Amino acid sequence: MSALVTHALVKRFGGVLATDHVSLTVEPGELHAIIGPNGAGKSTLIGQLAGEIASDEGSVRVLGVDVSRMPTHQRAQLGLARTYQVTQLAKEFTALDNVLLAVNARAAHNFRFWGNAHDDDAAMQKAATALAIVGMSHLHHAEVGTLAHGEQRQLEIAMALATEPKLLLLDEPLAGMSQGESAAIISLLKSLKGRYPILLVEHDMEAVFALADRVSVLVYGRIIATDTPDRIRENAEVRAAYLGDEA
Amino acid sequence: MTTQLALSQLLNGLQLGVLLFLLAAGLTLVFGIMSFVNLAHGSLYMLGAYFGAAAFANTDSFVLAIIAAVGGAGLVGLLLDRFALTKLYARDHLDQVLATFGLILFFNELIRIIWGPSSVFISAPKALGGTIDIGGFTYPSYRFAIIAAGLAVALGLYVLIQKTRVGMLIRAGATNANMVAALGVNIKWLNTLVFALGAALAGLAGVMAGPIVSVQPGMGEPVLILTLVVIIIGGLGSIRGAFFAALIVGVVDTLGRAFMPTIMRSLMERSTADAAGPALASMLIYLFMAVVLAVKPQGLFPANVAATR
Amino acid sequence: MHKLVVALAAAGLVSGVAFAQSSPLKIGFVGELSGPQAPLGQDQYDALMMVIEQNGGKLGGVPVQVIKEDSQLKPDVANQVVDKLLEKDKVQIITGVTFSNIMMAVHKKITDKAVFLIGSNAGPSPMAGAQCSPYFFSASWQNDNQAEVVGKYASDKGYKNVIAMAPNYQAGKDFVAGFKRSFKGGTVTDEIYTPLNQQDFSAELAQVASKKPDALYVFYPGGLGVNFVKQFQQAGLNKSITVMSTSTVDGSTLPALRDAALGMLSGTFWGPDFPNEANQKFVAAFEKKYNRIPSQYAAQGYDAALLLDSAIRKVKGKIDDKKAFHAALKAADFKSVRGNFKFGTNQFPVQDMYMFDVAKDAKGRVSLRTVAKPLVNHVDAYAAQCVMKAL
Amino acid sequence: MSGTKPSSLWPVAIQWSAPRTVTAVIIIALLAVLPMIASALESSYYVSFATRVLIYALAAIGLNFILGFGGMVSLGHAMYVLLGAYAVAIPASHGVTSGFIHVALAVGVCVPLASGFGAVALRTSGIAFIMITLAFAQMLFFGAVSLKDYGGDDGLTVAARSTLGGLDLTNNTTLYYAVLVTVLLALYLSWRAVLSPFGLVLRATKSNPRRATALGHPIFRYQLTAYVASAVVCAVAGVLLANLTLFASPAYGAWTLSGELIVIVILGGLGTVFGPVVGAIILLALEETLPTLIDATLPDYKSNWMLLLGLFIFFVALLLKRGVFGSLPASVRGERSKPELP
Repeated sequence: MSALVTHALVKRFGGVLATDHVSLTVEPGELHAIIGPNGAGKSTLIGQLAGEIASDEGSVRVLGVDVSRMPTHQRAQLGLARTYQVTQLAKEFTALDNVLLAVNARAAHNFRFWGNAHDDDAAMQKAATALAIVGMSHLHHAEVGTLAHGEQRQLEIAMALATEPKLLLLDEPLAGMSQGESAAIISLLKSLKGRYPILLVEHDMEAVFALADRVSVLVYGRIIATDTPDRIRENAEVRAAYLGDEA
Repeated sequence: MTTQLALSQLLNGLQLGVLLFLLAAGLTLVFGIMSFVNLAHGSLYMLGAYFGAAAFANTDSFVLAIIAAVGGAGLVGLLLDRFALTKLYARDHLDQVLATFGLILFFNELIRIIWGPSSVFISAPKALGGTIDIGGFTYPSYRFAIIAAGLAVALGLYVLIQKTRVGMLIRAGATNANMVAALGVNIKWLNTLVFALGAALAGLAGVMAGPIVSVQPGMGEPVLILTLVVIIIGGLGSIRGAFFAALIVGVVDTLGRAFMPTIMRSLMERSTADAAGPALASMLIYLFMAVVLAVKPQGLFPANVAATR
Repeated sequence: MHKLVVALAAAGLVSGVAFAQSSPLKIGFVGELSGPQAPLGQDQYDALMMVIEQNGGKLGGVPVQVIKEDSQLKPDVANQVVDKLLEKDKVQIITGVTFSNIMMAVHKKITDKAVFLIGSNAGPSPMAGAQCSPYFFSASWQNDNQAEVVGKYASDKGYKNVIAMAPNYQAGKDFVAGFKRSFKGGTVTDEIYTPLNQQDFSAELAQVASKKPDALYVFYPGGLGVNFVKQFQQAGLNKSITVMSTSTVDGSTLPALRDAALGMLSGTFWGPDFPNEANQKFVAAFEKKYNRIPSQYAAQGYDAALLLDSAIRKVKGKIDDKKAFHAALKAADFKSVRGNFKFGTNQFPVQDMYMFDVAKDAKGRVSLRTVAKPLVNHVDAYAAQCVMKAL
Repeated sequence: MSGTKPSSLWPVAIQWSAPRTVTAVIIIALLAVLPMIASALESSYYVSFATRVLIYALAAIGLNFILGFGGMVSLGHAMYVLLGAYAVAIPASHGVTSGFIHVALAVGVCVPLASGFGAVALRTSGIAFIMITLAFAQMLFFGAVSLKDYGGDDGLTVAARSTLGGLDLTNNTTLYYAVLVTVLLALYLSWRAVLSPFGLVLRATKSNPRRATALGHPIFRYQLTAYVASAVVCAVAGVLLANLTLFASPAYGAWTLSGELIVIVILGGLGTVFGPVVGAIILLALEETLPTLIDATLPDYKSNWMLLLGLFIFFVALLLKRGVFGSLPASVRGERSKPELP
């Protein structure tokens, strides 16, 4: 069963087709990357998959469940986790509290008014583990607003992992990073590859071609090609529409 | 129930709506461009009425009263923007609500110190003091003048906003303030202009309302709350929304008050109806707003398509 | 007469000397002193203080200290300031109180403590009836009086078809009920209650105009009255419909209304043109001091002050003797600006009620002019429900 | 993780902080002995004044729960105070004097009403939320004005204080302690709730609702629950207010009172648990002393004290971002082994 299947997904803003009948799949264990020039509609597509943007047409299935009309939080509870292109964190919280928030999202009985949230040893352990995976064990107590940009991006990934996802949507995890920071994230993504189905939206071609099992090219809201990285590299249409511009 | 009565009630609703529009236009623009919630907008309305009354008392000229009200309120708006409120634009709505709540208390007391606690006198210009006969029923000519003046101002605003460069910037600012700043426009200057314009319109509303309502400290609050209802129903930041919502609120409120008691009496016992009718009439606008927001949380005419995403 | 005055003055002098050493007698004043309704409370207070000032800081020959408290038209604040007066300042007398809802919020607390409350404005019906107390005296009127006089006037005039208008709250309904109680021989064809926050009466006025009544009865206090009268006049209805009112055109609103109010009728207990000597003296002194025509609220405050003056004098400042002080108050031995004044069993005034119209006075100012005295020695409608406890 | 717990995982505003804790403890201690001081000074008046302060503080604690921790700016919370007051006055006018019934009625009406209002209001956010809560409060206000049988605009006198088992609330000191205990209970409950898993999500909805949703938290449910809980606290404040003043009136639900509650919360320190108590003390003390102060200097302007109050509120909003209590120094990190907050 595919982790993600979209069928002819459409989103219009006014007269503009931001997402133009997009159909794609993410198979179990696969890292499927989406590339495309600025304004191609990548973030809109991610928003539609996560449920933050209502689709006008088409369907989305996550692990075989039709989530087309499901609100965002229910999709997340099915196991769909995402990161944002512009970091979305609780800035006043500590790093650990952010991850704890993510851990608790999967807890069956989080609607509790009593008990100190920090007294839940199992949850605290999971949160600490997630921070350790992204190499942030030393930053438990740091207020998130004071963290470096790269650390905030890492924290986003830690939060996504802490929800025990069955599908990861990563929206430009390398955006705005220094070279050193990028390298750390790329190696992190490599370690995640195979363990989770991942839909990766990314600008960094080098990273994409190094990581992806398959690559889809999105131009003006439309997927013009889906194939292995090697074949995409050689696809004439892609080169004309996209890589030509970049080169 | 005669058609004439219904027609004159409709005119009354229109007149209220037009006044509300003058207040709502400034408030909604200020909100759209600066994301600023100005509870003290009602105070500018009150100041306009007082400036007008003071000019009227000294010159006996309603034209000069209007000039004094518009100029005075506009100037106070300009000073407020420059010296008091700039720092609040970047803050969250909570701080803005609190600060301008403080300003309401401040202005009410200031007016009381200067003009005393009682109502002050201002009357309609002599030429408009009478009534006009239209097809068998009479209607106060001053109220006609308010409707005409209000619609003229609305048209003027439309031209200003749709046809001029300044208007283009205001529209752009309401959609995306950062973009306007990126265009190299001095956003501070635009803010000041919009704030002063809004204040002047509120002052105009104040002086025009002067001859029909009591000019007294605190006169701004009831009308402020109605105005807030208007801009929420219309869609924040939308001039067009403010216009239609003001007219809808004016007409719904007036017709509700006029006909609700009668309707209630036909449905229930008279004494119950007499108690429930006016109560329901005074709640009608708020109920209407709740229904609108429940169905369309962004209001009827959202200014910014992106905001509905 | 002269002898009596001299004797009283002498008594005052003596008692003044006798009590010179002790601290001044504390009197609490509670009223609306801030916000839109402040003019009413201010008038009550100004008149009270004018009397004290005229008497050289004394009432009844005893030095007094007035502690003024602003109830802000908020019942919880009123409750609080009354607590302060009772518990911190330990006053034995409280006067003033502007609005009925404030009166209802505080009266029980005051009279339960056996402190004398001399109301100089609000007189809500429960206090004249079932909730009457020996410690409460009204120096003004029972609310309904001012409506009943208008109803009687309308009957006298032979009006057949009258419409009533008032804000939709308790006082509004009380006044309309009072009007109907004494309006005989005709019918109130419609009662229009407008929401309390409503500033614009155009919708209702259009309805009234279409029904062509003989007269319109209205109760719109304060700023609402200003709105109503302006809009009524602009609608051109003052030529065709007679307006009879309560608390709508009075000293507090006429300065803002001027000519717009000319010809409107108002029913109450007192007018600035009363020829009696006490009133002439009051009006002259008030105009001299404050440079405006006194309102009825000032007249009430003045009478309350005179009432206190007479009673304190009678007991020679010994307020602690509650029985004696109560009897002295009940006697109401003073020259009221309204002429006749005496208390009924419920300790509300039994008094003549008058109709006035708005006209220009000798100096060309817009003021109230006496036109009729429809009710003589009028007892309010709730007195029978009052079982006055003995002190 | 090892056995030791992290020291300062909580945001600064609710961290354990020695100066704040000390301040809070001193204030509570002073409040506890206040009636004795007052009786020693023979000014029992201060007891009823302090009771009123605490009732305002209680309502503000309720509001703070959603405003300070959930970021919901309600400009209509006075309506629940109004509701609570009438839950005393109306039964009392029919001879029902049991305080248990009064509280049960207040809560029983408040919960469904606040659930309905909250469910509609929470469809909006930001400024629209502010305005729709104001609109609901106006509706209830006019509703109370039209209660003809219960005094309408004039309000309704309560014959006597509620009976509450063995407690004699007619004694001012007993009432004071009953209010104080209620306030302390509300402080304790909101403290626990803020630190709980529920509170973590609630605070996340203030900080970043989008993120909280994307993680899978049904934030509407959290927000609505918090909204209803805060309304209930305000309704209880209303029950107590009616007992203190022996009166219920539509004025208890005036929008300016809702504004004052916001002032109290911000003045004390947004998002601190104890802030509302400090804010209520400061605001009401100011309202009490300003007229006297002006009287001593410019007696002609005594009744114009609201001018200064208005300026004061303006500058609090402009300058005092974290409030009086919230501005007290935060703790030195890592000193405590267990996170707590005053």
